[in-house]
Amino acid sequence: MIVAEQKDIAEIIPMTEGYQNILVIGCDTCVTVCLAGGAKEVAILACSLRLAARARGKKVQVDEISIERQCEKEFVDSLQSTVRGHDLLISMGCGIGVQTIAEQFPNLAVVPALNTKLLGLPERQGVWVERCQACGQCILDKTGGICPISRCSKSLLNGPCGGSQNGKCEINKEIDCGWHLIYERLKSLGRLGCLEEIMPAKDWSRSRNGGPRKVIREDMCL
Amino acid sequence: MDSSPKIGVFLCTCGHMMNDYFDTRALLASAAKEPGVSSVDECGFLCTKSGLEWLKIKIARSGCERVVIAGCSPHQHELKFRQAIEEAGLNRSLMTIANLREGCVWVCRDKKECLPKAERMLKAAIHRVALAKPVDMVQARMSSSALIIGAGESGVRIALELHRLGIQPLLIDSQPRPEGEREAFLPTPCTILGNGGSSSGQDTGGQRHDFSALVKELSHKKIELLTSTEVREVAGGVGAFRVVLDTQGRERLVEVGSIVVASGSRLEDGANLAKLGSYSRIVSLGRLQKMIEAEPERLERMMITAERRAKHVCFILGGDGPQGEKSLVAPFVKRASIMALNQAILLRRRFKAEVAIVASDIIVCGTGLEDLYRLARQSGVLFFRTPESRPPQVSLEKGVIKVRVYDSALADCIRESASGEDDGGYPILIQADLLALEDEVLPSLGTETLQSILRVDLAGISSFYQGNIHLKPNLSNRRGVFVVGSCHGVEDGGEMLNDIRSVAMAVFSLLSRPNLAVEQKVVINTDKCALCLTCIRTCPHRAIEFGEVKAGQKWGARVIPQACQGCGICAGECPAKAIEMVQYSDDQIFSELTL
Amino acid sequence: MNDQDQAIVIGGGIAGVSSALSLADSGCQVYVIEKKPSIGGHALRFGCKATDQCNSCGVCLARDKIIKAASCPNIHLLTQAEVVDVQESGSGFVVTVRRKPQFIDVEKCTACSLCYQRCPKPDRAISRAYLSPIPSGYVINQSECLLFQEERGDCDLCRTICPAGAISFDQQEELITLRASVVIVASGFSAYDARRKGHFGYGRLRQVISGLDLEQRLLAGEAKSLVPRAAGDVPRIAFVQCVGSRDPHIGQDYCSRVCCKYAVRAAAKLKFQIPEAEITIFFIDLQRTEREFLGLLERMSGKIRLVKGLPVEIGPAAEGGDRVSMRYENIDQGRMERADFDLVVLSVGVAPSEENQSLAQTLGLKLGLDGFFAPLDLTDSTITARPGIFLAGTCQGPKSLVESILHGQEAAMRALALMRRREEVRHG
Amino acid sequence: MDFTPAIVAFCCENSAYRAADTAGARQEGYPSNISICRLPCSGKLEVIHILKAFEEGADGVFVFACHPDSCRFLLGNVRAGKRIEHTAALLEKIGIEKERLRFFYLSELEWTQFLDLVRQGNESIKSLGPSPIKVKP
Repeated sequence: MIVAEQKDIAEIIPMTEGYQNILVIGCDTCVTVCLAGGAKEVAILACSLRLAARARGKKVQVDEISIERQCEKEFVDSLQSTVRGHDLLISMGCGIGVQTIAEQFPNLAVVPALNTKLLGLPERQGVWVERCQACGQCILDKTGGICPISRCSKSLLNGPCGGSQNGKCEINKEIDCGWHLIYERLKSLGRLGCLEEIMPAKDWSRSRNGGPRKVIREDMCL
Repeated sequence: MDSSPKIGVFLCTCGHMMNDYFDTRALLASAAKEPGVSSVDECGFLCTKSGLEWLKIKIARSGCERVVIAGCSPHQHELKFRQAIEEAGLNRSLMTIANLREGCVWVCRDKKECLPKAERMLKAAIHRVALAKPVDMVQARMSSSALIIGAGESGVRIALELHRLGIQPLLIDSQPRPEGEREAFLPTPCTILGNGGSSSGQDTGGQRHDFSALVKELSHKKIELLTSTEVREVAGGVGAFRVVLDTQGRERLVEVGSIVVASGSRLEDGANLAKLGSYSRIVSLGRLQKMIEAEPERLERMMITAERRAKHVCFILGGDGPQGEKSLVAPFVKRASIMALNQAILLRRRFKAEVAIVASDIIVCGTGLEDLYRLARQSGVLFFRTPESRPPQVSLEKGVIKVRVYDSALADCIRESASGEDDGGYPILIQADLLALEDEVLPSLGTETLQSILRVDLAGISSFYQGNIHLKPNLSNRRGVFVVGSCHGVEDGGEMLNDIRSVAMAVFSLLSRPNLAVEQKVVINTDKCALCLTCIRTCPHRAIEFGEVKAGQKWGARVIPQACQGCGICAGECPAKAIEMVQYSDDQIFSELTL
Repeated sequence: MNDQDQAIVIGGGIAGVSSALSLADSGCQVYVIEKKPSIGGHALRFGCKATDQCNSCGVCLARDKIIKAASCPNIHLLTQAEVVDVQESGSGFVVTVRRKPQFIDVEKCTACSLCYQRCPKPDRAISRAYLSPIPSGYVINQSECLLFQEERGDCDLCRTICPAGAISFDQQEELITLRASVVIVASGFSAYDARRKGHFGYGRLRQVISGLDLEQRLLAGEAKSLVPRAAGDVPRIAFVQCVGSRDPHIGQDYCSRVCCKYAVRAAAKLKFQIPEAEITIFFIDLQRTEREFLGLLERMSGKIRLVKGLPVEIGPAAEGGDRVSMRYENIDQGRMERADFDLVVLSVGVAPSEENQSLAQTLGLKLGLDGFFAPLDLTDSTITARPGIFLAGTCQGPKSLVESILHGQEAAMRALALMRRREEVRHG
Repeated sequence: MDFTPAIVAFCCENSAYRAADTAGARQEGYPSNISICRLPCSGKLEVIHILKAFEEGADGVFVFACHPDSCRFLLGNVRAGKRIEHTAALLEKIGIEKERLRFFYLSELEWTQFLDLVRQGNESIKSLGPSPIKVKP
C-alpha cells in the first residue's frame, strides 16, 4: 500500500493564496487506509481552509469530494461537472493522484495536500513501515521474502555490512538488520544456499540514504 | 420541503415551575416557526403516568413522526420517554430531549437569559431530531455454555459452580493433566484456624482441599475436560463466541456463550532470593510450603545445623519486592503475609522451631487475618518490625544465616544493653538455619499468547485495562469474557472462592435468556468501508470484525451488536466516514453547534 | 429461570443492589427493602477521589449500579421499610414488611424542588432522595416536619404548594406481606462512632472530623473550606488510622480493610486540591494490597508523610489559635512527638450495624463475636445456618465498595443455585 | 459593551454531563452562554466537530472527558486528549488561538469543579476576545 502523510496545514494555506473557489479531493483507496486523505481528512482540511481564510479576513468557497481512486483517469473524469466553477483543486491523493488530476484538468491549478512517503504496511494502528522501494527488480525469491533494498539501511545486495551487531542495524539500534533477518529466514527454510549466489550490482539512478523510513501519526497511535 | 418529517414539540413545564422563568408560550411560538415542526404543546407533568398517556395521545393525534421533549435532563426520564414514543408507534430513537431544566432555567442567574437560551436549545433539539434515524433492534442468540480456559483450582471450581447454575461448561487446559498447583499456593487463613473449611478444627497444613476430589467431581458431573488443548482463534461475541480449539494438532470448532479465563499464575524465586545465591537453606515461601507438605523429614534435617540444637527459622517479608515488568500486582504482599503466618505457626507446632518474622507492615486486611496474626504471636512466633528505610541485612557466616535487623520499637532498649560491639545500626542479630523469602508471582506460561488470541488484557501484562475501575471486580474489555482467580491478582484462597462465585453469577445473568434484544447502535456503510481495519483495531470491546457482510458478498467490517457498548470510538476513527452512530451522527452533532 | 421466583434483599446499599441486579438480570423479581428514604446507602455519600487521574475508589462504579437498579423493571424498591417478621412457608419465606408513610408519592413527584425551597424549617424537613446525580424525588422527614410537632401542628405549606399534588399527609404506616424463595441480608454497617474515643476530641474540637465527614465534604465539593487559612500559611492535615479498628479494648479486634485505602485516596485528593498542604498519615500497619492502591502509594511517596504510630491525645493547641495539638508515638524514631494541625481526620472503622441484633432475631440468625452476621463457613461467607437466607456485603464483615459488589454477586449466585436445586427437586 | 463569548462544551454523558446536571440542580448558576453538547464518550469527538463549532461561530470550545483509568470505554478519554492536542496545534496554524480549545478531565461527582472550570474558562475566553473568525468580515 502507498503510505502518505498530510502536509503541515501551514504549508497548504499559502498554496491557496489568491484562489476563491477551492475543491478538496480525497481518494478512497490507499490514502484512506493510511488515514491521510480519506473522506474524514478531506472534511477536516476543507473546514481548516475556510477557517484559515476567514481568520485572515478573506472569504473563500471550499468544497469537498472524495473519489474511488485518483490514480485512474476514469474516476477523475467523473469530476468534470464537480470541478466546474473552481479555480483550485487540492488533491489529497498520493503523488500519482495529483498528477492524474493535473493531466485530466490541464486548465486548472492542482496542488498536493499530502507527502507521499513510502510503500509499506501498518506495523500497528498508527505506525507504518516501509517494505518496498519499487526498485523494479524484485529479488525476494532469493532472500526468503525479505527485501534487502528496503530492510537493509544501505540496500546491500550481498550480505550485511560490518556494522550489523546482535541482529541490529548500525544506523539505528531500533532497526533490525535486514540481512540478519534474511539469514535467519533462509536458515529456517533450509535454503542458506541461496546466499552463495552473487547478486550483480544494481543500477541506481539516484543515491539515497537514511535507511527504511517510517511514518508515525502520533495522534493515531494507541 | 415536503419530505421532511413532521416534528412534535412537547414542553414539560415541571409543574409550571418553568413558567416562573420564561414565557412558555413565546418559547413554543418560536419553536413552531422552525422547519418541520407540525405541532407544539405544553404539559405540566410529562413524566407522570398521565403525562405519558397525554404524550402518546398527542403524538397519535398530531401525526408527528419525530418528537422533541423539552423538560428535564435526559438522565432523569429518557428511558421512560423512549418507551412512551415506542408505544405511540414511533421508533425509540426518533426523539431528542432539550434539557431546559438542569441546562437552562436552573443555570441562568438572570431570568432574562432564560428565554433566549431555551429558544437556542430547543432549536438545536428540533434540528437534531429532524436528522434522527430509527435504531434497529436485533435479537442476539445467547448460548448457555461457557469455555473455561485453565483447569487449575479456579478453573475447575468455576466449572462446577456454572454447572450448578445450568450453564454447560467446557474446560480446557494446555497441560496433559489438570494441575491444582497453579493456585494451590494461594493460602487461606481459616484452614489453619480451624473455624471453617472441610476439615474443621484440624491442622491441615495450609492445604485447603484435595484437588483430585474436585477433578473427580468434574467427571461425576460429566463436565467435559479437554487436556493438552489450546485456544487457536476466537471470533464472534458474547452469546456466540466461535472458538477454534487445538488438541495436539486436531482442531475443533466450538460455540460458547461466554469465556472464562482461569489461566492461573506460577511462582518463581524472587529477586531477593536470586541476590542471595543458591544457598540451600534460603528458600522461597512456595518451596517451603512444598517441603512442609511433602518432605517434612528433609525440612527437619535442614533446620538442624551442627553447631546449634534449636531450629531457627526466619521469614523476611516486604522490602524491595521483586517488581519485574510482568510480575502480577506488584509485590504480592498479602499472599506472602498469609503464607508466612501459616507456615510460621506450623513450624512452631510441628517442628518446635524458633520462628522470627521480619516485616515492615503486617497485612491483616482479610477475613481471619487478625486472628491468624494473633495466633502466630500466641504460638511464640517473634515479630520484628523494620522501617522501610532500613531493610534487614542478610549475610552468610560459616554456614549460618545471619539476619541483622533494626527494629524501631526494640532499638533503644537493645542499644542500652549492647556490649558495645559495632552493629552498624542494626542492633538485632537473628541467626537462622533456614531463611524464607517472598516468591515472585508471574502469569502462567502462555498467558501472553492467550491474551493476543483473546484480545483481552490478562494478568496485567499490559496493565492498562485492568486498572480501569469500570472493569471491577472481574470484567474484561470484551463483553462475555471474564477473568477469575490468581490470573488477575487474587491474593488469598478465600477471596478466590468469592471471586469464582461472583464470576459464575455474572456469566449466568448474561446467558440466562436464550435471546437478548439489543440496539444496533452503530451502523457500517459497507459501500464506503475501505476495510482499513481501523475500527477493528480501535474498538475497545472487540465488537467489530471483518468478513463477508452477506454470504457470498464483498468483505467488509461488521458490528457484533450484542458486544457493542455504544461508545462511538469506531465512528470517531473511521477515515472513510463509513461508520455512523445512529443517535450521534455527524450531522446531528453539527446541528447542535448552531449558536 | 422460573418467573414466579421472587427474592427479597434486605438493604439497598451497594451489596444489596449488586445482589438485586444479578438476580433481576437472571429473571427474578426482586424486592429491595430499604430503611432510608432512598437506596444507595453509604456509597452515595462518598466523594470522587480522582486527582489528575482516577484513583479507583469505586464510587462512580457503585453509583452506576445504583442508578441501574433504580430503573430496573424487575427490581421493586420499598423505601422507608423494615422487615418485621420472617416465616418459613413451604420451600420459601413469607416476609412481613412495615413501611412508613411516604407523604410524597414518588410516582407523582417531579423533583421540581419547590417544597424543599419553601419548607419553613431552617434546616428543612424535606430532603432530596438521590437515586442519580440529580434528585429524582423528595422525601419528608417525619421527625423534623412541623406538621408532626405539637407547637406548629398545622403547617402543610408544602402540600398546598406542590404543583404535582404529590404530597399527602393522610398516608398511614402499612404492613406489606411478601413471598420469596430466598432472602439476602445486605443490611450494611455503621461507621465507628469516634466520640467513643474521647481523647481524640471528636465532637468537641471543630478541627477533628471523621473520614465519613470528609467524604461528605468531598462530595459537596467543599473540602478546601475545611482548612481556612491566611495567606502564606501552610495548612497541616493529619489522618489517624485504625480509629475503631484493630482494638481489642473496644471489641473491634479486626482490620476494617478500607481505611488505609480511603485515607490515602482522600489525602491524595486534598493534596491535589491544596498543593501546599502538609499531610501526615498516622498508622499501625499500612495495608499494602491491590495494585491500584500500590500505584497510588508510589505516586504519593514524598508528597504525603507516613508515620508509624498513633496519637495518644488530641487537644487545643497550647498557644491557642486555630490549630489542635497532637501527641503521638513515632515508632520508627522511637520517641514521643508533638505536632499542631489545622485538620485531623479520624479514619473511622467499619463497625457492625446497631440494628444487627434485632434483625438477626427477626431472621433467626446468629451474630459473630464481633457483632457482624456470622456465616456458616468462612470460605463460603454468604451462607447462613438457615437455608434460603444469605449474607451479602458489610453486614458480614468489613469490605470495600468493589468487594461488596463482588460479595453481593456471590450471594446472588448462591441464592440462584438454591432456587435451581429446589426446582430440580420439584420436577424430579 | 461587554463581550459575551459563545462557548460549546462537549461533555461525556457519563461524567461531565452528569456533573453539569448536578451543577444545574444545585442552582448555583454558571454562564448561560455555554452550550452543552452531549456525547456518548469523549472518544467519539472528532477533529471536524471542533472545527465546525468554530466555523459556526464559537469563541471557545471546551472538552470534558472522564479521568484517566475511569473511561467506561477504557481509553476513549486518552484518545480524546491526544486528538485535542493535535487539533490545538492545527487551530494555531489556522490562525485561531489554541487557548480557545480547552480539555479537562472531570468525574460525574465533581460538579463544583465543573462550575469552577466553566466560570474560569468563560473568563479566559472573554479576555481573548471574539474569535478571529467572527471579527473579520
